[in-house]
Amino acid sequence: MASPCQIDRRHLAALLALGALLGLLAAAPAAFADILTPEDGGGSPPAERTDVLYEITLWMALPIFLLVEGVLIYSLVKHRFRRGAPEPAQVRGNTRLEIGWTVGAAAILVVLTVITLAFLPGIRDPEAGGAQRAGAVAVAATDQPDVPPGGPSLNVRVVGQQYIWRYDYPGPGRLFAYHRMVVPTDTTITLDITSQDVQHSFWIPELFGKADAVPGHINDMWFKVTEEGVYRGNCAELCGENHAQMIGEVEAMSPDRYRAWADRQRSDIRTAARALADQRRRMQAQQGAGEGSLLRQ
Amino acid sequence: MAVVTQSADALTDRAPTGLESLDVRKLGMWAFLGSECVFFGSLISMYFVNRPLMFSPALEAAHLTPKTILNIPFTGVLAFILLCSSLTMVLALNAMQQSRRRAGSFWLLATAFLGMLFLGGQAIEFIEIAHEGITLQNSVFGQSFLLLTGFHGTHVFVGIIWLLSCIPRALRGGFHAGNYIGPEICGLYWHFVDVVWVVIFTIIYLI
Amino acid sequence: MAPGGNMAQRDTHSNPGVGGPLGGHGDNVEHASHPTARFYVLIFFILLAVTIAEVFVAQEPFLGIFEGIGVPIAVPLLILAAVKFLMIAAFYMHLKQDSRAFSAFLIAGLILAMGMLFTFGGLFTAHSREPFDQIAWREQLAQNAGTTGTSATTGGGGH
Amino acid sequence: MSTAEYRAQEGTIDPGRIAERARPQIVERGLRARPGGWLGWITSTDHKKIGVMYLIATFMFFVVGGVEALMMRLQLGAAQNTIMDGQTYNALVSLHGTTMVFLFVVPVLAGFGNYLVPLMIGARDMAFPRLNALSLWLFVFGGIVFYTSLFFTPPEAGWTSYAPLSDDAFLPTGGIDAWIFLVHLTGLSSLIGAINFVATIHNMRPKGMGFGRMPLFVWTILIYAYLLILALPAIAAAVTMLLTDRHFGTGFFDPTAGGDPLLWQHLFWFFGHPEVYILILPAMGIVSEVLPVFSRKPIFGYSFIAYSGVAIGFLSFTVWAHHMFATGLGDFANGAFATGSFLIGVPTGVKIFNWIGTMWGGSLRFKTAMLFAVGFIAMFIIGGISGVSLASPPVDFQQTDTYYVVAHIHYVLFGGAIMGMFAGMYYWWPKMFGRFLDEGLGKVHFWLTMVGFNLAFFPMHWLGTEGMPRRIYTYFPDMGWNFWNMMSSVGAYILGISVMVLVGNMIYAYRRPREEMPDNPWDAATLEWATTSPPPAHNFDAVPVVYSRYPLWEDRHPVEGGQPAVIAAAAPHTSIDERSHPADTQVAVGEGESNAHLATVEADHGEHEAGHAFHLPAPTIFPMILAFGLLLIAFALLFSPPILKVTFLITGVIYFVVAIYGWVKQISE
Repeated sequence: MASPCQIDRRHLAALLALGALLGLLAAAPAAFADILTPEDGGGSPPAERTDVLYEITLWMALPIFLLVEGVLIYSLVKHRFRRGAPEPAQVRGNTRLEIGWTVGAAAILVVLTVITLAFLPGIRDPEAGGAQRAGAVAVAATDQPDVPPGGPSLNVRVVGQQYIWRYDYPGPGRLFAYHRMVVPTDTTITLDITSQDVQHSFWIPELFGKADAVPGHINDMWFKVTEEGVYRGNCAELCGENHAQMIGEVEAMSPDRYRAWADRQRSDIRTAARALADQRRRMQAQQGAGEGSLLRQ
Repeated sequence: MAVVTQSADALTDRAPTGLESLDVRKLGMWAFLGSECVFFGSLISMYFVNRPLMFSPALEAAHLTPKTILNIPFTGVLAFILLCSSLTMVLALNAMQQSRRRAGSFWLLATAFLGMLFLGGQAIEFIEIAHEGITLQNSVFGQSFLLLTGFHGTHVFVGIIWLLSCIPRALRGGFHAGNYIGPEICGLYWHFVDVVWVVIFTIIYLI
Repeated sequence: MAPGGNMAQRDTHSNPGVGGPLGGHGDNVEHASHPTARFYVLIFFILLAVTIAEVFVAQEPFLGIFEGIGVPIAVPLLILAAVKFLMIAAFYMHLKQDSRAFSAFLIAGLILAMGMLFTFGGLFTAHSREPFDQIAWREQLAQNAGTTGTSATTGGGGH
Repeated sequence: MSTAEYRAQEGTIDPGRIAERARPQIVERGLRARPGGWLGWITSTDHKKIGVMYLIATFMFFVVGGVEALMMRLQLGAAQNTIMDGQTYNALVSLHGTTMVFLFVVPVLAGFGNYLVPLMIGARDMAFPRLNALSLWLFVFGGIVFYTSLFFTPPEAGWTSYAPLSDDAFLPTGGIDAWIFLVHLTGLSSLIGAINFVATIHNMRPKGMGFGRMPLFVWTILIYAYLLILALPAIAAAVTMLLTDRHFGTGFFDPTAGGDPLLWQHLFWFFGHPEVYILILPAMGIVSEVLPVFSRKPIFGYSFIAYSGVAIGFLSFTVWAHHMFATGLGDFANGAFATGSFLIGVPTGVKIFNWIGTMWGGSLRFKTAMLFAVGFIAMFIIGGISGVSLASPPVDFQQTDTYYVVAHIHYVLFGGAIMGMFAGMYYWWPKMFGRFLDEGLGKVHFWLTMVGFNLAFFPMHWLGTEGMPRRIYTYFPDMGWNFWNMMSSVGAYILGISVMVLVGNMIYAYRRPREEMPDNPWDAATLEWATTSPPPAHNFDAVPVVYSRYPLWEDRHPVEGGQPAVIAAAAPHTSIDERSHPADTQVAVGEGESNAHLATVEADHGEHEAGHAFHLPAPTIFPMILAFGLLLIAFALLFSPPILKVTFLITGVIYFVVAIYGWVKQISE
């Protein structure tokens, strides 16, 4: 067993190492918050505002973190056992001090709560333009007369299933897409999110936070992209063995390109549906009604 | 910091609690009943959140709402039976506290009998709603109602077994003014089961 | 949480558990505190009256009256149920003369159960739930039972 | 390290207190002969043996759960790794989470509580020794029924088993059923154990020990027990509904049958959130015991620490839906639950400040137990602060279900609960086994734990903020997650090595020749150190009377306000001065000195004690048989071949009935 003197020095070194580690840890989150500082997020308000809120939280928490860990480490070093030192004063508490830090902690958290509650509606509820979501009119449906006040909006129904996302667009004619949601830029996109089997969670980190897709329920989320681009996100709720492969994408393109895409997609769907109907008729003719019922929807 | 204050310690060092302030078995039973409150609370909450689905216009039209399916006067009689059993239970305890062996045993037996009557009534009720086409599998009302009342029935069943197991000892005079903790704890459980029925009767049947 | 130190004084039912069941014998105060059989029967008749009142209040003439004055029928029924509940707990379960620690357990459980009931009630009306057609579902079930005989919960039906 | 070395090292400590504490002669009047050997263990109703069995069983589950974690980290170390497929990975996720929560942290704290609570409050045993044995066996068999699923298909829905994924339509295999029975059996075990703790702590404290003198660990175990009692029934109801959904055709969580998956989540988290405080509070209690001893100073602000625990207990029931912000609760509910969640940070912060206050101005001795206690505080601060960001709904929308949450839960559960548990292990090991764990190895263990833990889990914060969702078994190499996943895996294996060091330390301690262990090797203050190490079957010959919060430090802490009333009542002829040891006493004090108050109480309780000796409960096998019967009944529901089903069911019911009958008969004798 080493002599007490050496133990002391070892302790000191260890404590300093611990301090350095903690300092490093504290400095790191600011540098690494990629999703929460979405510099390439296309300016989607929910993500941007979440980022602001996160940074407020972080900058309030960081000094507290450093202070508390600092005091902890300081007291470990300063008040470590020294040979021949008298027994420490038997302090049992200090009411004023304790009430002080209770109130202090409460005050900080109250401030944080107020800030959070102030931010919450702006992140959760769509901006003007998405407000009348129920009657929202797709910009793509150019034949529709009234665009709601406050700017264009589009309502997309997002349906999760093992292990892919489907996006149903409103408007005349069937328009839907799998895996990649195409949206026009500068448009408030409101999402009605649900699932048809197990629970999923729809999440494009650079555009908006998670919205769980719960079967039997309709959840909502919104976003608005200003820059063209493709944004990717994983399903975030364990949904079965291929959960890791359930990826969703949002592609933002200018309204003109979007309209072109929508028209092409609609006509593709029509063509495919006709081909399917033909095939069904042929099979029914060949095999008779009994087995044909297998194809009944 | 050096100020040593003792007033901070609002939890003063109180007088001794001693070893025998409370009966641990009774304390344990009450702790269990506190837990049971939350258990039945969960089941009743489940019934409550499913309730809107039991009153859709289509169901109203088909006379398949709880209001039309459940037989309130009949359940009223069941509630009365359970209430009587609570009375016989306290009377049993009362008799044992006065060392009246035979009276105590009689009231215990009466409680168990009333409990069985209640269970019989519940069985009849389940069969009746099954005749109306409500089962565990085929309706939101059926599953919610049967799970909740079924668990209550299970509790009654356990209570009956417990009461019956007390009777031999009661007949031997094992419970008397100096020791009646057994039936007392059993009674707490029994009254709790009755109290749960009070709540279920109101929330499911009457409202 | 901890109901404090005066439980020792409040517990008149001293049934000393630890040392053996017979320790409290000969304690005169204890016997005096037991309610009489007559008292229990009296409580019973009050409870009975409340039960009868409940059944009547839930039936037509009263139902109409309460709805007429704008009071949901649940209000008087819940009040009556609470009265029954409290009477049984206080007198039949002896909470009135027993240690407050015992009441604390029941009250803690009750608060949580009621809290759960009301919060769930609020939360589940806030969630937007897709409409569910009970009748159609039952017909579907009956059909399944007729053709395949499998159980009900094959999920995954979309729209 | 020998006792002599230890004493030499602690040169400044008053040798009078290091010396063997006075203890009256151990007498075993009228005790029945007890079975020895393994039969003695499995039939035991002794809280200490049960506690040790709890600790052994939970430690085994800890190692198993750790191996599962290492397998997962192996897969995640590199992008698009092909060591395992999604199904295996999901099984590992579920096994690891369930094992650590239900089979390790909750029962290990029950194990500590079982061993220590009666000793700390000067009781002979728990209030219901047989029920205590029952809760041990229910827990063990709950673990067994869960791990039988390895032989068919393990559960694949995570430890939360969210419906409808856990419904029979999506996971028709028996794994989820095994999980359900695990929750039923361990839940029953915890409920019975908790009732036992409540009855013991409320009722079996010695004279003088009001709530204000109870050791803080006992306080936290009391709150732990209350929380278990009030939270468990919610999940019991939920898993019962899941069971009927899976087997009896109901549809409580099936939206196509009018059910609601969110009901599962609400019921689960109504239990689940108090559960996390169930996991952490007793660890906080351990830290509150360890810190004063190694700081040579009483805890700073006893009542703040005790009451903040109570406050955490209350608040924990008001915040469950913060796990469900992303399900779309609406702004009002989100705001309300966020407020509650922020609020719970206050009592937690208060505890941390008070611990630092305890160390401030002390004379800190960095024994391994102390190092782990300090590590607990340092790590728990990080977990607490990341928790604050998760309490904010918008931030939570981004961070929930990502590796940020994984980091958070591990900072509070590993950096918190498990560090606290390690502190307790090094602290109480000499009391439990009469041997020290080696300090040198202990320090290696601590530093490896710290480095491995932070390397494994801190990068997860960044992975989470970079968008890596949890519970994925593979990821694309172009996501920017490669490096930190690699580091995290390396950290996990360092952590694995640190646990191996711990196991080595235990084996080393076990194999070393046994030496005489002083009653109170750390010069600690609470009652468990007033008896021998390890304690005799009946703990204390005489029930001690307690005059202060720190009964064994009374020479340093004169009772406030002069002469306490208790002394006057129970021991009129003793005073504080008489009870303290003269400073120059070096050798063990003989029987004659016998700690005056102990002797006094012996006389005081003479008439109680004389009749039935120490009234220790007889050993019994029935709790184990009863639990075994329930295990067989669970098997009956788990296995599908009808012949197995019927056999298991009938045998199970027979075992159950026989056990109850035998048990009741044994009591009434």
